Amino acid sequence: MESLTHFFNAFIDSYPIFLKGMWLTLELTVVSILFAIVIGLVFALLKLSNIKILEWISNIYVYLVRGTPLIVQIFVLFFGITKLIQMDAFWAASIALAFHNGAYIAEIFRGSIQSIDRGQMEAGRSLGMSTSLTMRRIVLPQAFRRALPPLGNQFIIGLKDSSLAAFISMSELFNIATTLGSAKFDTLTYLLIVAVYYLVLVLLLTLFVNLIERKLAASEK
Amino acid sequence: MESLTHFFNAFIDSYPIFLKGMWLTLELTVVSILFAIVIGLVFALLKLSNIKILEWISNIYVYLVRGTPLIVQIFVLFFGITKLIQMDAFWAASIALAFHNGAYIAEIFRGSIQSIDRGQMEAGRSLGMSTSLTMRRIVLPQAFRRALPPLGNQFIIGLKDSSLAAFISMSELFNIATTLGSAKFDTLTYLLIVAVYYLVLVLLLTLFVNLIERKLAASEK
Amino acid sequence: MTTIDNLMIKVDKLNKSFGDLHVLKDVDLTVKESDVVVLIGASGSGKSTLLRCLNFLEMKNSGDIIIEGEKVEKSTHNLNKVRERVGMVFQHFNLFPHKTVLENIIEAPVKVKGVKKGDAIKEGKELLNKVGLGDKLDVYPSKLSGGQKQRVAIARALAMKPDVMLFDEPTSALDPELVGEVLATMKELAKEGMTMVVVTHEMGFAREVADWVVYMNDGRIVERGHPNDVFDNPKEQRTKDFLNSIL
Amino acid sequence: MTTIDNLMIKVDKLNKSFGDLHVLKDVDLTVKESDVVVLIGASGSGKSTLLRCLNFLEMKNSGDIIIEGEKVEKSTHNLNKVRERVGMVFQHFNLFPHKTVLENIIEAPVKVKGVKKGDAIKEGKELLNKVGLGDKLDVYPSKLSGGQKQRVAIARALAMKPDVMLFDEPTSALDPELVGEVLATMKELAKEGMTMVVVTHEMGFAREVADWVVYMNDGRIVERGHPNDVFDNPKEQRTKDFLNSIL
Amino acid sequence: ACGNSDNKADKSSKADKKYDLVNPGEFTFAASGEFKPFSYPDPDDPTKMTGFDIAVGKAIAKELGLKPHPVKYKFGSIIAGIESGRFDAAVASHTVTDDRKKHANFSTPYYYSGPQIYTRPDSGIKSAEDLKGKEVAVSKGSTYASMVKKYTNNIKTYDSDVTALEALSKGKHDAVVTDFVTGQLAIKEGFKIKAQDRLGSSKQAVAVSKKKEKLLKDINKALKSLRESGKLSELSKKFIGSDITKEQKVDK
Ligand SMILES: Nc1ncnc2c1ncn2[C@@H]1O[C@H](COP(=O)(O)OP(=O)(O)OP(=O)(O)O)[C@@H](O)[C@H]1O
Ligand SMILES: Nc1ncnc2c1ncn2[C@@H]1O[C@H](COP(=O)(O)OP(=O)(O)OP(=O)(O)O)[C@@H](O)[C@H]1O
Ligand SMILES: [Mg+2]
Ligand SMILES: [Mg+2]
Repeated sequence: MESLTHFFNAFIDSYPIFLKGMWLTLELTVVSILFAIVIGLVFALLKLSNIKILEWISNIYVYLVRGTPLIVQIFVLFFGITKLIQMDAFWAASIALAFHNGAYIAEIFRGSIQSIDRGQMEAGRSLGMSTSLTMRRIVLPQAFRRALPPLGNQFIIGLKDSSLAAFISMSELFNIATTLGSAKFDTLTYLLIVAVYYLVLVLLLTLFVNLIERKLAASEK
Repeated sequence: MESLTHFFNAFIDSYPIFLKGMWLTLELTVVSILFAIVIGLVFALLKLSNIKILEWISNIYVYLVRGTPLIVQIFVLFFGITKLIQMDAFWAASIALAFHNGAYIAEIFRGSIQSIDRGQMEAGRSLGMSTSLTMRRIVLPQAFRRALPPLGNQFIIGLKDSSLAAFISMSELFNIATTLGSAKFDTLTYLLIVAVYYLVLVLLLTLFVNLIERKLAASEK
Repeated sequence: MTTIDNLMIKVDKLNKSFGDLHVLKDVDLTVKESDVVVLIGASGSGKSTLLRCLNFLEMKNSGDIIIEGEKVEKSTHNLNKVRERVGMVFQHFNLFPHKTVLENIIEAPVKVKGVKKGDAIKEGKELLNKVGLGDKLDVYPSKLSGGQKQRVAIARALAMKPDVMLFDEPTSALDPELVGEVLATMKELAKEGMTMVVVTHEMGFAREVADWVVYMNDGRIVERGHPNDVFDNPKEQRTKDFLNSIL
Repeated sequence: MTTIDNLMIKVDKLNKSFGDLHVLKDVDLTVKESDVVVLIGASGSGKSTLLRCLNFLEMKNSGDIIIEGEKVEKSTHNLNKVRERVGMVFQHFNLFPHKTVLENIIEAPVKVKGVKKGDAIKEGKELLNKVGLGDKLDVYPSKLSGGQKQRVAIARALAMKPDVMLFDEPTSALDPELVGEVLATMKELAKEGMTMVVVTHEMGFAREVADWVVYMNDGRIVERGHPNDVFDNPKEQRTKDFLNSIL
Repeated sequence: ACGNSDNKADKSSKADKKYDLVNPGEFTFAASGEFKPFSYPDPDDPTKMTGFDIAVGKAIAKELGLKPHPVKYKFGSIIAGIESGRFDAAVASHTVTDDRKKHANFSTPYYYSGPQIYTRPDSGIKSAEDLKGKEVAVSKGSTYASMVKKYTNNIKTYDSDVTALEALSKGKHDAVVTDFVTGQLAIKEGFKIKAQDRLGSSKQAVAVSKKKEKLLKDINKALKSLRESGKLSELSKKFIGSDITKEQKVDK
């Protein structure tokens, strides 16, 4: 009971600070996912290009990203890339997260493009449309809709993974929790508080994705 | 060229330490995945039990785990729960990883159990077998085989996620990389070295999973 | 039509609904020992649901189901025990794909009845010989044709030594050239005096083997009688229409 | 059989393989303007492959394909341009599910030919009226019956004003009661003088509409002639056998 | 393997030119932000840091006539960051060691402190000798690791000293070696830990890139004037509660 009061007091005292962290978390997530979608699309198309060397490039990229922990990728980008190009932690984290999520999104797009009936491409081509026009106008729009549920899922994973940016000193939610925790010598309380923030964000994101899915489904049928 | 030599020298000098870290990484991964499989199976069965309260428990568990970052879960277990139960970092990390992976594995099992044709359960029951006997002898063995590819995938994710145990002082691969990096004032080199270790482990694991899948497929047809 | 002492199954005012959908309406049915009853009717008329109620894979809403003189209720009976006495063969075979043919057959006797494995194997082999698959013992179901699968499924049900066998469209998932081998096995079984309730569209089989034909429509039993009577002189207009549509 | 100046399609010693599988073997075919050619043959005989080669969805291995007097080669021609002149209708319609009926129709004229959107819509509406679907403009394909879908697909192909139309079993994915409406649309088209190559099993249609019937077997053209000749007096034994098997 | 490019030099002021600063007009210095009370997040705005190190860094900037620009960076990689030109200096409680001198130059010390052994209250560990074979946690990149290595091989590393102390108070590890100022503060904040022997004394100084000698000279000048004006002692009292800026005798 007492510790519950303590929790709520800490929650209320810290909320202005956490809201700032939440803002940064959201910025990181949105920026990195937007880049990741572009990256994912490019590598998915490379993989499906039927040109051996491009397929290889795509495979290697996916293998490197899927074969190493995200935290290693973030650190390598932070300590590596920024050695060559002066880049602040925000961009290092965003780019690391973008490339990481991009590999998973590439697989999502590849799957959803391949799941579109071959007849769609053939129908477009039989009307005199070029392969790339058919891809753009016919296949991709359908593939995109089909990719939406796993994309939403990846979005949630991206949100949670942005917590690792804390370790390259981004003051996002998790970093705020640990720094407040060590400043107040009370890590557990602030960890539980930040868990609440993440749960709410994930819940909102889930609802949002469901909403969009339902909208799209409704518009078509 | 010079930096390549530097990389190889560092690689060779550090390998005895990294091998120790690799051993710990593997221990963490294997222990946590084994527990996760048990946890996942239990919660999958709860979810499919048709008993509202058990379904709810399972849903809440999955939601809590999927709704918060792994690093938060690890820290909470390390600083929180273990206050009551004395538990060293190895077990705190293993249990955190087990519960985390368990939620994903529960969803994998749930999906694979549901994918088994209802007729299998009915056939078992029509022969006088009880629900639980049919589940054990007929449905689960088939579900397990079907779950193998996503389980293998989750195994790889678990391996990579074990890197976060570094932050609660486990001397696994990633911790060794950053510790060596800061001792030698050369973080990047050791990060790249550790990336190689992870890539090799993931590659071996992938081959291993493929092997098992092929074995199982062969034994049945 | 029946004397009380050799009654195998008696169904009395059976009702079954799925939610708002009233699927079985006051169904009465009597099956004597060694009877072969063929159930016919349009799709959705409730034939499968009736069979599944007899095997307690679905629970009735009201009415009585009396098996070998015992009124079976969920509250008073171990339904697993009842199912041991009532074998069922499904349209889609439902063999266990991860077990060999022989393992499919001995699974329930060993695990449910506690038959010794050696004995179960011996009996299993005999049953497989009987359905003409004595050479397929160690093969997995995926290697069998549809007709072979269905014969294994029949042998599997027989391995529990049931007193009645229920067949739900056992041949309708089969290519036409494979129907014959399954019907032959079923005829054999009927000849040996097995009590059988069969849902089928094979009118030739019904004419040749059935003691009774029961026509269902929209959850009710509309007409019943000897095959020749029902097929050649249906009393009800609905029966006539149905028979015209399928013949 | 043809004079050179009104030749629409001429195929000369066409060969096509998929890997080791030799699917088209020295196929010769001639289609004059306003001809309706019906292609028949057993499954796997290469009918679809031949149509797809004519539309360059598959690339021939050897032989010539001459469209309206031009020998078309991948190296010298923009195949997209050629396809504009050769419309194709598929067994499974392949409508674009994320576009309304009208959007399906105007997509290619607007994006490929650069027709103004307003004009494309006007022409699209006329075409839809012609196939009897003037009231379905803003409906998505998922709301249409199979027959309606196929009629939209025909309208979509016509919107590019092709000189030839290829049909690959346009009615074989349809429920029997929907076949008529599609065949009616095709007859209409034939009457208007459209050159058509049709793969179909609808022998009634072939008899009534076809100028020529071509029978393919195992990648070769075995027999060709007027419908009544081929159907009533097939010269080849294989043709006889095939006709017996499907009639 | 590389260094900072000089391409910003032409746009910068005279002061920048002589220092070759990372950001023109700014004194960019690093601190870990995980080392209370020396550097930690400002409770009012955790995106900013506060603490003794930060205050000293700001005071130096003022003396140099530059705008202070504190940067939060992993302690374990700060020296490498200086070497590769990410910041002009580090005011991050770096103990001066020979190893570190190979990678960066150091100013005159701005405070004196020393590592101390911390244990749980019921521990039998008192002195460095007692650490033999025990599990000891330290922060990553600190000098304590090499110090403890003489007694035990079982060393656990954390990113933050405070995290290590908290783990200790919750029953993890046998001991933590950290700066005695940090340890004392943790005890004051209620951590259930006990201070044992000190492990000698150490000097903490500002680390500066080897390429920026002029900057080092002026930082030393700035520190001198801060010391003489009493400003340094004042900051020490404010953040630490006592004056640790003067060399003191330690009971070893
Ligand atoms: N589990 C269920 N839940 C809801 N409705 C069901 C269920 N099983 C059957 N029904 C419905 O009950 C009705 C009767 O179904 P049943 O399968 O008994 O018919 P049937 O005579 O066997 O038809 P068919 O010849 O197609 O097999 C149908 O309307 C069916 O949709
Ligand atoms: N893309 C392909 N790759 C490999 N083989 C193919 C391909 N397309 C068709 N085939 C093979 O070529 C042969 C001819 O196929 P095709 O589809 O042309 O026959 P069809 O006469 O249209 O038969 P159906 O009546 O079944 O449509 C078949 O053996 C088929 O399996
Ligand atoms: Mg049925
Ligand atoms: Mg075909």
